[in-house]
This record gives sequence, C-alpha cells and structure tokens, in this order.
Amino acid sequence: MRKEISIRITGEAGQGIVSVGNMLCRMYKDTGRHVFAIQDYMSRIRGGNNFFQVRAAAEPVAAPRACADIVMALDREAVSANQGALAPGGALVLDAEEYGIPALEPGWRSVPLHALARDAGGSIYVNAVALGVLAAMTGEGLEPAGAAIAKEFAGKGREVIGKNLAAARAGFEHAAKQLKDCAYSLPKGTGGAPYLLSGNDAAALGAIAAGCKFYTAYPMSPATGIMNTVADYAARYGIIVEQAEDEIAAVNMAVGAGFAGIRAMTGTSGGGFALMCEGVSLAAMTETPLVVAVVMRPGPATGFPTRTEQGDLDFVLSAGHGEFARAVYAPGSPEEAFRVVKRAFNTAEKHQLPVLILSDQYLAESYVNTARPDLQAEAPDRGLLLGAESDPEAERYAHAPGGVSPRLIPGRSRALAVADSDEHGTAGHITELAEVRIRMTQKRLHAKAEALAGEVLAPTVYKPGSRVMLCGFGSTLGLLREAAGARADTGFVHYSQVWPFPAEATRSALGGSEKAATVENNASGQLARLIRRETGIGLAGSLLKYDGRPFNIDEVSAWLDKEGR
Amino acid sequence: MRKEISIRITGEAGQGIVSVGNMLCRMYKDTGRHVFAIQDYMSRIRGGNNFFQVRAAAEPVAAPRACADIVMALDREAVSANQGALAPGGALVLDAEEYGIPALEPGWRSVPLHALARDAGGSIYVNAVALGVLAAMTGEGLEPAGAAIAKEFAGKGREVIGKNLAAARAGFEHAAKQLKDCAYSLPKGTGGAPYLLSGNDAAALGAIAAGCKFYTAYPMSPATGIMNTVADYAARYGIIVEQAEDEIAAVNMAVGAGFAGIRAMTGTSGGGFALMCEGVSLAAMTETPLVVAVVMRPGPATGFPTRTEQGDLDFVLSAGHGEFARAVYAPGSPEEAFRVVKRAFNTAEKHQLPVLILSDQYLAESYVNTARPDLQAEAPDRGLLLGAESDPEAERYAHAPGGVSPRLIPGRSRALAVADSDEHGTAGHITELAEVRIRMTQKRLHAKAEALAGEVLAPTVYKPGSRVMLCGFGSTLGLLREAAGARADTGFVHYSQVWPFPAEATRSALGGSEKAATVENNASGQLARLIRRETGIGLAGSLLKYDGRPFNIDEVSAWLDKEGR
Amino acid sequence: MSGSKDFHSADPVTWCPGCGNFGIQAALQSALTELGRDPRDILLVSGIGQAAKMPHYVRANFFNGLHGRALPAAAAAKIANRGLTVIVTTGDGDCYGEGGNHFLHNIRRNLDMTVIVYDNQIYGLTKGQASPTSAPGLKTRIQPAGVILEPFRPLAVALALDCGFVARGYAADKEHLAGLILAGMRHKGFALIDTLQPCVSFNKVNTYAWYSKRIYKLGPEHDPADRAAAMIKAEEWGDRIPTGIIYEKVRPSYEDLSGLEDIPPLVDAPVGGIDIAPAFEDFR
Amino acid sequence: MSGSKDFHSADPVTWCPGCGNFGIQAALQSALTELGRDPRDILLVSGIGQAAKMPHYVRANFFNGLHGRALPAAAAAKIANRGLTVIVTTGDGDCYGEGGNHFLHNIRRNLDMTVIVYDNQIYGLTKGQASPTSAPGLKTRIQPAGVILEPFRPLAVALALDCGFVARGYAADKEHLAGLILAGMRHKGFALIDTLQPCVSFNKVNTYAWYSKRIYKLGPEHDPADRAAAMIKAEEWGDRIPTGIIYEKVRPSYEDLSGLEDIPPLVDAPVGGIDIAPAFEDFR
Ligand SMILES: Cc1ncc(C[n+]2csc(CCOP(=O)(O)OP(=O)(O)O)c2C)c(N)n1
Ligand SMILES: Cc1ncc(C[n+]2csc(CCOP(=O)(O)OP(=O)(O)O)c2C)c(N)n1
Ligand code: SF4
Ligand code: SF4
Ligand SMILES: [Mg+2]
Ligand SMILES: [Mg+2]
Repeated sequence: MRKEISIRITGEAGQGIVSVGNMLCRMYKDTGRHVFAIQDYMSRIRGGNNFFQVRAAAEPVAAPRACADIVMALDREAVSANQGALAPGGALVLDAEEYGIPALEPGWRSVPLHALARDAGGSIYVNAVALGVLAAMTGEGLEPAGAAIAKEFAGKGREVIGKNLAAARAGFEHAAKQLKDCAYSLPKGTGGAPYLLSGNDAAALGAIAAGCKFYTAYPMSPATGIMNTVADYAARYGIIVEQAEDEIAAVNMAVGAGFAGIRAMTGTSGGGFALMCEGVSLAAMTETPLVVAVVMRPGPATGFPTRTEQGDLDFVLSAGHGEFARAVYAPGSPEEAFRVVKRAFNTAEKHQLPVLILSDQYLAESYVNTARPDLQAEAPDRGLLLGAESDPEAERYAHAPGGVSPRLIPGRSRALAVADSDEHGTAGHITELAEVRIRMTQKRLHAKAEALAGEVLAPTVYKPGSRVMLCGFGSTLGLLREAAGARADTGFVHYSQVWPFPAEATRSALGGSEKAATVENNASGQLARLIRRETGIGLAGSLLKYDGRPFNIDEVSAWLDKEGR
Repeated sequence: MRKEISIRITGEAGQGIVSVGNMLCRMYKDTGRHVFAIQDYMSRIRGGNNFFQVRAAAEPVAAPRACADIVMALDREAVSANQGALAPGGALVLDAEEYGIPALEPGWRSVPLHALARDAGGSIYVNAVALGVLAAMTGEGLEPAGAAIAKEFAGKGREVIGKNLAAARAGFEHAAKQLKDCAYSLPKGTGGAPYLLSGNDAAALGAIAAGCKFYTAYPMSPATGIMNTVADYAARYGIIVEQAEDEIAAVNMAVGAGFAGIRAMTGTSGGGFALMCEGVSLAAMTETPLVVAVVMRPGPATGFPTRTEQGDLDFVLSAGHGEFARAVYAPGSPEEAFRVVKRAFNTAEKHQLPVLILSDQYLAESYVNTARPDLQAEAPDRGLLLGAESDPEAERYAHAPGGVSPRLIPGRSRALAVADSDEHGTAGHITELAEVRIRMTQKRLHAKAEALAGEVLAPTVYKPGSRVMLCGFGSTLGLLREAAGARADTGFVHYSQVWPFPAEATRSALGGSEKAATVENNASGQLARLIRRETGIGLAGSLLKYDGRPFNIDEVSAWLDKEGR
Repeated sequence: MSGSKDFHSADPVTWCPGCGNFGIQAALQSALTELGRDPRDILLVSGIGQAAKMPHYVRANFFNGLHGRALPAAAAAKIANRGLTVIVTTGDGDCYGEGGNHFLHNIRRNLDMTVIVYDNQIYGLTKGQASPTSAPGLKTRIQPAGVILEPFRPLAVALALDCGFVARGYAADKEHLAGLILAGMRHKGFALIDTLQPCVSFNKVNTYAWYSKRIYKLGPEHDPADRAAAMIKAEEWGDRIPTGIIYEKVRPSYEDLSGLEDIPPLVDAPVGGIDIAPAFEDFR
Repeated sequence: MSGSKDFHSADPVTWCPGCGNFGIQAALQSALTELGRDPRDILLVSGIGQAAKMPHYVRANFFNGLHGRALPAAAAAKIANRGLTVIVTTGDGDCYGEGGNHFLHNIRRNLDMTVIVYDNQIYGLTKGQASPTSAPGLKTRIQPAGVILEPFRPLAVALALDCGFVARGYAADKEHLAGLILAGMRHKGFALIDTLQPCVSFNKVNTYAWYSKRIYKLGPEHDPADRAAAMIKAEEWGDRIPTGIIYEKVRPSYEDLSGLEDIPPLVDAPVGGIDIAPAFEDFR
C-alpha cells in the first residue's frame, strides 16, 4: 500500500469541481486520513480548465505534490491540460467516447462518466460519478463517498442527494468491475483532525471568535471568501457585514467602526489594498485599531485574479504615507490563521494601530484537515478603554507608556471621544507646533514599535543552525515543514509575524548554518532583502516561484538536491 | 561687513509675507548676491503666524540658517512666535505702538510700520513698508527695492505699484533716519544666477520643456504649485491642465494619456499618492510611461499639510502591489528638479514604466537663485515607437531586449495598440498560462530593472572616503554641500536617484570612511535602512529631524561637532 | 464641563474673518442645543477642508478623518452605535469631489445621519481651485480661462437617488439654517443639507451680496412631499435660489432593514466569551 | 488584417454560454461596421469585470485598465487624441460602484465618448455579489437576507447632471441596441447607454424571461428633448421598462470648451524642440 495519494479532479468551470473536491476530502478525512487540497481555477465562471487536487495520507500533509496519482478529467480539454501532471504509474481517467479521444496513452483509462451521469439524471452529476469511480479506485467503500454526498448537499433536499448518490453508485460499480487492476488504496489512518478548513474560513472564524462585529469589504478574489464565511454566521453572531462601494469606503468604515468602539475588519487583495493605503495611515494617525486581511494574488494591476503569489510583502510593510508603527502577521496554515486573526484584534486594540494580515490565494483557498484549535488562546484583550466612570477631562492622546493613551468611546466614555487626521495635541485638536509633532511621532512610531517588538510571535524554528536553513513566511509553513522534515541536514525558520521583524530570533536560528535561503512565492526575494536589512545577514540564495502557482513539495526537494549541498 | 545675512519676515496669513519675501529675494539677487529662502506657513488662509526667511550672501547658499539677523514682525503674534529665532546681535523690528508692546527687549527696534502703511494707503501696504525698512537696514538703496516692487506687481497696474513704492519709501526713509545704527550690509556679489526658482517651479518648467502635454492632478499641498506653474504656461505651450475629481482619476488619466501617446504627468503629496498606488501598478503592468511627482509633507494621514518631511521614501520604493521595475528620482535643488523631470519623461518612455519623483515641501517651496540650466540636457528620447509604416501585426508585448517592446499608438501606429491590466500574452490578451506569466514577469521586473540600473544617475559624491561621510537624498543637497564644505574631514554622498539604488557607487564613496551617517528629514532613518539592505553597509548613525521643519545648517554643524569626531 | 450641554469649544477658530462658516457654526450649535442631547451622544464627522475643521469648533465627540472620506467613517460609527446622533460637516470638494462615490452610495445606504455640506463652490483650504459646484467661467490659477465643466448638482442627484431629506440652507441665515439642521437630525435617514457658504477669500462670485439678491425661502406653497416640484426647486438657480426643505419622504432606514434595530447597539455587545465551537462543527 | 474594417477578434471568449454580453458584442460590432471607421481609429476602454473583457473580443485598439477606472483612462486618451472614437465598455459594478465618482465627473466633463454599461445588476466575474443596481431583496452569499440598499439609478443621476445623451438598451435586442450605440457615437459628448444584460449564472431575478415581459421601445411619442418626460422615463421600472434614447441635448463638449479643437491633436504635437527659454525669463 502507498503512504499517500494525490488525486486531481479537473474539468471546466461549472462542472462542480470544487464540490467533488470537497467531498473527496471529507471521504478521506472522515476515515482517519490526513488531507490537503489546493484549488486551481481561472478567472471565468463557465468553461476553461480548473482543477482541485487532493493529497491524502496516513501522516499529516500540508503541501501539494507536483503530480497526481489519479487525474480525473471531466471534459476533453481537461485531458490535454492535465496529462502532464500525471505521476509515473498513475492513472488518467477520462471518457474517451464523450471526448472523442480514440487512442488512449499508457496509464489512461476510459470510463463512460458522462453516460453514467446522464443515466443518473443529467450531465451535472458527472462529478458524483467521478467521486464513485475514485472511491472504487482507491479501495474505499461506497459508504464514505455517500456520507460525503449527504453532507455536501445537506441543504439541497432529498432529491438532489438521491441523484448524486445514484450517480456515485454507478461510477463506483463501473470502476469496481472495470478498473479492478487500479490499486491506489491507502492504509487507514488515525487522523483525528476533524475540521476541513481553508485559510479564508479559518480567518473568518477567527474574526467571529474575536468578537468582530463589523466586517466590511469590496468583493475581490481571493479575499471574498472571508466575507462569505463571516456573512454565513452574521445573523447568528450579531455581526453586520457590509459590502462597501469601494475599498476606500471599506477601510474608512472599518476605521470609523473601530473609533466608535467595536471590533471591525476589512479584507482585500493587493489591488484593493493599494486603495486602502491612505486609510491605513489614517488608522495610525488617529490611533484607531484596524485589522486588514491582505490576501495576495499575482500582480501588478489585475494580474492573475484567481492565482497565488507572495509578492506584496514589501508593499505591505511600508504601505501608507508617513511613519508609524504597525504589526504584520503572516499565518502559515488555517490553524495559524484562526489564531493570528484573533491575536490581530488584540494587537490592534492594545496598541491602537493598524494590523495587517498577509495571506495569499494558496493559503486562503487550500483545505487542510485541522484539529480543533485551542479556543481559549488569544482571549480578547481590548487594551485601555475609559468607561462611563472615567475622568471627564481625559485627553484622548495623552502621552503614556508604550504610546498608548486609554481609548474613549463616543457615547460610552465620560469624556468626549475625538480623533484627528491632522497632527494634533493631546486633546486631539489641530496643531502646528514642532514640539508637539516630535512627541506625537515618538508616540505613534517609536514608543509603539518598541512595545510591539516585545510581543512579536516567535518564528517557528525547526532544527536551528542546521547546515541548510530554509526561511519563509505565510503560506509556505507546511511546505517548509515537510521539506526540512525529510532531510537530516535541513531546518527552517518560518515567520507568522513579519513585522516588527524578529531579528534576534533570526540570528540565532541561522547562526551556524552554512546555507540559508528563502523560499518565496515571488520573483524578487523580498524576504531575503528584509532579512538582510533587519539583521545584516546576507543569505546564500532564494528559491523563487512566480508563475501564479503554489510551490509543491517535489520541486522544493529537487531544488534542495541540487542547491542544498 | 558680514558675509551673509538672514532676514525673517513674519506675520499672519494674508499680510503678504510671500510677496515681500519674493521682493527681498529679487532685491538681493539683482544686485549680484546669492539668495536662498524658505517658507514656513500654517494650513489656514488668514491669521496665525507664517514666515519667509531669506538668506543672502556673496557666496552661493542653499540651506537656511537656524536664526535670522533681522526678524521683521508684521503683527503682534509674530513677535512672540519668532523672538526665539533672532540671531545674537540681530535686530527684531516691530511696531510697538500698534502691537501694544511697551517694553522692548535688547535688540528689538520699533518702527511705526502700520502707521506708515496707513499713510501710504492702508494696512495692506505694511509689507512694502517692511521692504523699505529692510532696504535701509541692510544698506541697500531704495532703487533695488523699487525694482523688485515693479516686478512683483507688474500685472497689477500703476496705482498698485505706486502705492507700494510710496510705502517702501516711507519705510526706507524712516529707517534711514531712525535705525542708522543698524549695520547689516552685505558686500556686493558677483552673483550671476539670475533665476529665482522654487523646486515646484523648476519641476513645472522641466515638464513643459520635456514636452508634457497633459498635466492632471487633484489639488494637494505642497504639490499644487507644480500644477499652478504648468497652468500658467498651458495656453502658451499647448498643454491641457485638467483638475481631476480625485487622485485616482488623476493617475488613471495620466496612464490613459500615456497610452494614447502623449507625455503626461501627475503630482501629489503622500496622502494623494497613497490613492495612486494601484495606478502606479497599472502603469507597470500595461508598460505605459507614467511620471508622478510625490511632494512629501509630514504624515501620517493629513499630518502637517504645509510643512516638510522625507518620510515617504520606503513607501514610494515599494508602492503598488505586485513586482515591477520602477525608477525613483530625488532631485536636490531646483536646478536638479528641472533636469530630473526632463529625464523622468525619457526614462518613463524608454523603459515604459512608472517613474516617481520624490520632492518635499522644503524643496518645492524654497527659492534659490539659479543659473540658466543647460537647456539641451536630457533631450527628449521617446524610446521605441512604431509609426504608421510599421508591421501591421506587431505585438505590443513582444519579448525584446531590456524588456522593452516598441510602443504602439492608437490611431497612429499601423498595428492596433492594446494594453491589459490582467496578465497577458505578447498580443495583450488575457492569459492564464504559467509560462507566459514567468516570461512577462521577467520582462517587467528583471529585464527592465537591469536596463534601468545601467542608467542610474550617479550620486553626487564630495570627498569620497572622508573620515566622516554624510548621506542624503532629495532636498538636502545644499545642506550637505555646505556642511561638508566647511569641514576638512567631511564628505557627502547625495542621491538624486534612489532607485535603482546605486550600490557600487555607494560602496566606493563610503569605503575608507570612519563614520558614515545619513541626514534625513524623517524619524526612522529610511535611507540608512535602504543602504544597509542594498549594500550590506551598516552606517554609524543618522541625524534625523521630524518636527515638520527643514534642517538648518547650524544644527547640522552642531551635530557634526558633537557626533562627527 | 464634559456632560454639560454646552456646545462651545475652546479650540481657536482658524477661519478667515467674515467666512460663511461662522454662520453655519452658530446654526449648528443652536440646533444641537434645541435638540437637547448631551454632547456625549453627538458625533461630528468630517473630512478635510475648511468646512471639515468644524468639529474642532463645536463641542461634541468628533472624528476628523481623511479628505473625502467623512461619510464612510460616519456610516460605520452609526452602525457601531445607533444611539449616536451623527452629523457630518463636509465641504463641496470633500463630499462631491474626492468623496463623490460615498455620497452616492450613502444616500442609498440611508443610515440616520445629517450631512451638512458647506458649499462655497471653491476649494478653500487649498487656496482657491474650482470645486465640483463652481460656476462655469470662474477663473482660478488652475483654470485661468475659467471653469469649463458643468457644475455638479447635489440636490438633483440626491433626488434622483430618492434621498429622503433634501434641503438647501444659507450660511448667513442662521436661524433658518438651524431649523433645517434640526429637521435633518429629526428625519430618520440620510439628510442632506447643501448649505451655500460665502468664501470671502477665494470666491469672488458667490458673495454675500450675490446671494442676498437671489436667496429666498420656500414657503408653505412648496410641498416637500411632491417629488416633481422638488426636482424643479432643486434645479432652480440663477436669479432666484430657493432655500428650505426641498424634499422629504420617510424611507426605511438601514438600521430598520439590517436588523440593527432589533439588537442592542453593537458597541454594547460583549467582545469576550463568544462561543465559536458550534460554528466549527459546520466544517467537519 | 489590421487595417481591414473587420471587428472580429480572434481571442477566445470566456463568458458563460447564454450570457447577455454576446448580444452586446454583436450590437457593438454592427454599430462599428455601420460607423465605417477603421479599427485603428476606434479605442475601446474598459475596467475589470465580465463586461470589461469586451475589448478583447472586438477588434480595435483597446485599453483594459483597472476595475472602476475605465472612464478616467478613456477621458485622457480622448484628450490626447481627439480623433479617436472612444467607447467605454464597463459593468454596473465597474462604472457605478468602484467607479462611481468618475461617472459623475465625466458626465460633467462631457468629452465625446460613448459609455456602454453592461448592467446585469450583479457582480458577475467575482461570483455574484450585489451590484449598485441590484434589486432590493436579491439574496447573495454576502446578503443572505437580501439586498437592503436602494438601487442606484444611473439614468436619473445622469439626467440630474444634464448628461447630453441618456439611453437604455437591452442586450437581447441587438438591432435596437446597435442603433443606440451608433447614435451614441454620433452624439458629440458623453453618451450613456445603460444596457440591461441578463447574467445567466448569477442573476436569477432579471432573466431574459423577466425582461421580455417588461421591455418596450420608446416610440416617436417620446421626445428625447423633453427633460421632464425623460425624467419620468428614466425612472420607469417594474412592469414596464422603456428602452431607447431617453434624453438627448447638444451641450458644448470638453473639446470645444478647452480649446482642444483649435489645435492639432495633442498626440501630433512635437515632443522635442520646445523652447523653454522665454518661460525662464519670467523667473528673473
Ligand atoms: C487625499 C487628499 N487629497 C487632497 C487633499 C488636499 N485638500 C485638503 S482640503 C481640500 C479641498 C477642500 O475643499 P472643500 O471640501 O470644498 O473645503 P473648503 O476648504 O472649501 O471648505 C483638498 C483638495 C487632501 N488633504 N487629501
Ligand atoms: C480594486 C479592485 N477591487 C475589486 C476587484 C474585483 N472585481 C473584479 S470585477 C468586479 C466586479 C464586476 O462587476 P461588474 O462591473 O458589474 O461586471 P460584471 O462581471 O458583472 O460584468 C470586482 C469587484 C478588482 N479587480 N479590483
Ligand atoms: S478660505 Fe474661504 S472657506 Fe476658508 S476660511 Fe477663508 S473664507 Fe472661509
Ligand atoms: S457570470 Fe454572468 S455576466 Fe459573467 S459571463 Fe457568466 S452569464 Fe455573463
Ligand atoms: Mg469648498
Ligand atoms: Mg455587473
């Protein structure tokens, strides 16, 4: 039996690729396996070629493979577009008759997917047929597939479930007979991580758990998923989700809500964030808590709307005019995303400043089975707030340790709550004075930066000082873990907070290593430059990828074989 | 006789401070002296306290003094607000009766400025009275003052000129009698630099000279001056000046005009630039020439609208999402501003990318007498353009050396001109392909960056390898020149182009020096960080100033006395 | 002091002597006094400009945000705490220029807030460029041959979007203006009060004298419920310029429709102790 | 090929089968053919969205810019080269949402361009969120209880700003739409054609069937010069939805007023050889 299997389901937009992908994940997860799945799709609603690739294993997995052991092609174009991704010894399942492909290449297997779907009620059931075929090919019973179907279509009523079940059964039975020789079965696992979470889902749950009461955004892939999930729970948790007229409105609404005393958040991708820069600066100047998720996609400009990149690190670190303290997180997994978003709200309120969370399409839209996180971690801490009993003359911007003056809430504090985007004195009124400017800059920049530095999330360091040390941030955590885990001489440093930069921790993690290199999903090695600027350490190199696709573990291993000596 | 004199004229907004300041500059300049003047004003239209400070000398000067030898106070508040800026041995001129100040402190001299003005026609002539007083106190005749008046009010008609002349004469005669003991006269100079230019004026003239045919911006201090000056000449030079509805419109209009084949420019300050980030990224993706002047003021947010800072270096270097090549200039004087703006248009067109010009309120609104620059320098070079006779199938984004494919102009090229903000193939149509993405990223980022690096403006290096080396960018050129010029052991490096960063030139300039430090008008030492990132050189320190005011030469000298050993 | 119902602020005013804004300030203070709420329940929100300095000069809570962005900040503050009386003090550039998109969409949003636009037909604070409402032909440094764009028509646009309260005030008629502001605050929904405001420093066309010849008050013959009549009044400009409530209609507010009104103000919802466990179960 | 008057593009279309955009594409191509200009003299400008992909599918010059920012890019291109026929193909989100401010101010600017808004009352490309024109009550993933904002009214707003050409088209009536586009191109000034466009994937309310029951064409009894009548037609929605030219009026264009028309197109002005010396003399 193999230790793991990767399955790619591919077809055109509208064929239910994500739906069957999710069912496949559940099928494996609910039978004790670990799963990790990525989505690859085009910026269109119908047609083209998309895929969903599931990796299932007895051991935890958190990065994709380069190739799939089974490629399930739901239309003709899917065959040509994905045949190159078939692993040696793998099977590419297609519907030769339907697609008009008379000659099968080695490893290709034809199944009348579409005819079976039509028999079950129509072509739209082809994805359920595929699920059944896959259940058979990988030696799973029909039952887990059925359970996954029931779950997936729970809200859709009996008939839909019934037809999907029938389609899956047809596929299963066909494959059980005709593809007997395909033996891709996996050992049962112990699993135990029951939740199937994407980075976006986890971020949304984190926000809800943190007591966010206002989520406002302008739709933008791949950040919209956060808003979708918050909206799903809005009524239940008493949250207002407001679609803004543009990103400028979104960020200014988030700041306005923060000023008025509630936890608020916005999210976007690079292009939308570009429009928010002035608002980030506003939060800094008015010392208003602000949480922004920046879910990166490849730029510049519109770029690749549905693909992935880590190209906005530099931008986010210095976005917004003027100088001020900020915190920038970069969670490495859905689990970290949940926790870091909660933490972001605390940081934003305790230090009264903008907090940015860097994610990317890869993290946002890949699924991993996750244990229930510690729900008590990062318990809400609102920082200093003056209530109804406070000093009626309290000044909003009074100088105080850590640069943090207690917040005033309009209508809830005894003193009047004020905020000013101009340079201002302690009472919040406009000033022109040099001395006031100096002290306020020291408050917003120096004092806060110092206080923040004391609370930086330590990077995840694995085998510090190894001969080879890989460095990464954000979405690549699983990849680094697996790549370094497989090699005795390789360790890694992963930053889930990139600002303030943990310079000391970096120095001690990299100290003694012969080759330190970054692994970055971008074209210019931004993390390497940051490390150099902040620690003086010049790294040996960078593994960069900038084709809009996430790294896979195989290419990292290959690179290490070559470069890591 | 003294070698130089600094005169500060101060009063409330609306008293004509700038007007008299300009006349004073002309009075000295036209008598062969060198002048340098700064403006310090509040963000209001009437009232408050503003000043204009002129430094005149026999030798070239290009930075302000900390204190003024003569403070001319046009209202009561001006006395208390500016008495601290009086140099030892200086004279503070006030109108004791008018301001109700019975007791004069040592060095204070009362002149009935307002009574004389009223006699001459009204209180508004108080600035002309002051000019006359100053002409007398500094041993100039009445004639140069009269000439300056005639020039200043040339468009306003005889009566205005007459009344101002009368007021000046009254002031002159009064002072000639009553302030005889004040001897602040300057030797005549050889001068020879006839033009009195601010950085904004020079940038505007540079744009006009470069063939800019479209200037569009949203009003924002301190960048509006560029638009004002371009507008003054728009009709004469066939330029359209269009006030945009917001900065996003401005930058997208500039890009649209560039696409359509004309030279276009926009300008703003940090907050407006924050709104332009997405447009900068658009220019990069579509490979459209774009020139943006970023005239910095203190942030964050609204900050100090009328004051100065160099706080947006980091921001401008990485503004815009996604990764792409850019050029960032930072002229050090009006003369450099004229030349660099011309060059910016060439760079933008030759390399087809966004070019940003960093200025600040200090450079933008200070005046220096300037020789006529070489008008032939930076002759227009539009880069590769395909005309009416070209290949009808030419592809806009064909791969080519330096990442530069010949441009197509709609309606003027034989092939159709296209531009796409999505990732695209060579023909400009949307793509989803990994290979295309990789090559296009290499074109926009790597190839262009390399080509740009070959054309970087060399930093101005004075006495390379001196024991003490000062580093600065943008507006501080004159300051560095004067500070280093006065010390045998001190040299400087000044960047009028900060990106691509001239790393080699920096290494060789700083090599051998014991103490290298930056002099930056900001609170975090952004240039020092940039030098570290790009060269690995950790500097010894930074002289930072962040009170919204420009450096003066005296504080730099004092710092060098203390830290430069 | 805080807690008293005095709306006098100690912050020194930086407007030019004679500026129309003084009249609006007085009108706003008197409307607030008349309203009778504690300054702690009032929130003034502004962007940047001369008009936008107002919150410094009237004692209440305030949020003086970015140029053009008063409305989104105000909207969210109102969502956060629907108990606040939210008043936006903004300029013609702030609200119709840089902030034009928020103007459109916040009329649609219809939160209960009063928006006073200090319409001096000029960019005052930045020294006299054309604003969206500047008259064609107005000469400025940037428009030396005169403005060539058609003026923005705030009242007509608001009406086109079926804004529930559309009024025009005049800065020099404080009493009348105070009445409009009070009516705006009492209207449940987005209330627009475009207020003609002489700028003595930069607008040499629309002066006090110019207005005094033209301004008149809408009398009882005008029915603010009549949308067609309102449209005519909204467009009346030139020899005669009407002031008063041009249109009023009760539309369901955002607070009603969003369900905000059915729950305690969001600001009072506890931040801690949220049970997220049941939501996780959906991700099994 | 280039130089031929064929407006057929070889770029494969990525819209959903049945999308209303196909009808608009056909109408646009036939209007362009009718206009008779060379594709090299036509410039299509768009933002981002399904509608905004149009320039890839009609052979001409094109600038496919940022989401919401088609109008400023188009305006400037027209200023740069007034000889181009500029057509903007944009969506309801692109033009009225993200780009709302440019919509207002480019109507005021009145450059000669034709703006076709593919109004599917939804955000198509981003998978079905509400757009500014979505009907109240429309349920989406973000608005699970239904849209609560009043719809944006593009025609009424354009009229309020005295836009010189205000029309409504219907994607499924290609011939009629082609006529509107042609009339828009021939109108000298900003021409708005709000085009109702069924989105078969996400808008399950405003379907072909829904429209076919409601749409009618304005006949000769409607006088497009009558602004009051136009306002009524602009607001007619529900059981009966008028299509056609709702309002037309010749207003002086930006090209006239700015003096652009008195000089050769800016794009033909030489860049080199500019004599800046006389300007320097003013700074003595
Ligand atoms: C993003 C941004 N752009 C531009 C400015 C500069 N600015 C400040 S106030 C203002 C216009 C003010 O006009 P208006 O709103 O009419 O106010 P007024 O001063 O006339 O009352 C401008 C353009 C700014 N502060 N921020
Ligand atoms: C700055 C920015 N924000 C958001 C997006 C994401 N986005 C792309 S298209 C679109 C909306 C499209 O709606 P519409 O203009 O109505 O076009 P349709 O797809 O419906 O034709 C959005 C929000 C973006 N590309 N850029
Ligand atoms: S510039 Fe105009 S609007 Fe501003 S304070 Fe002066 S008079 Fe008032
Ligand atoms: S999603 Fe709607 S608008 Fe977009 S292509 Fe499909 S049918 Fe057309
Ligand atoms: Mg104004
Ligand atoms: Mg749409």
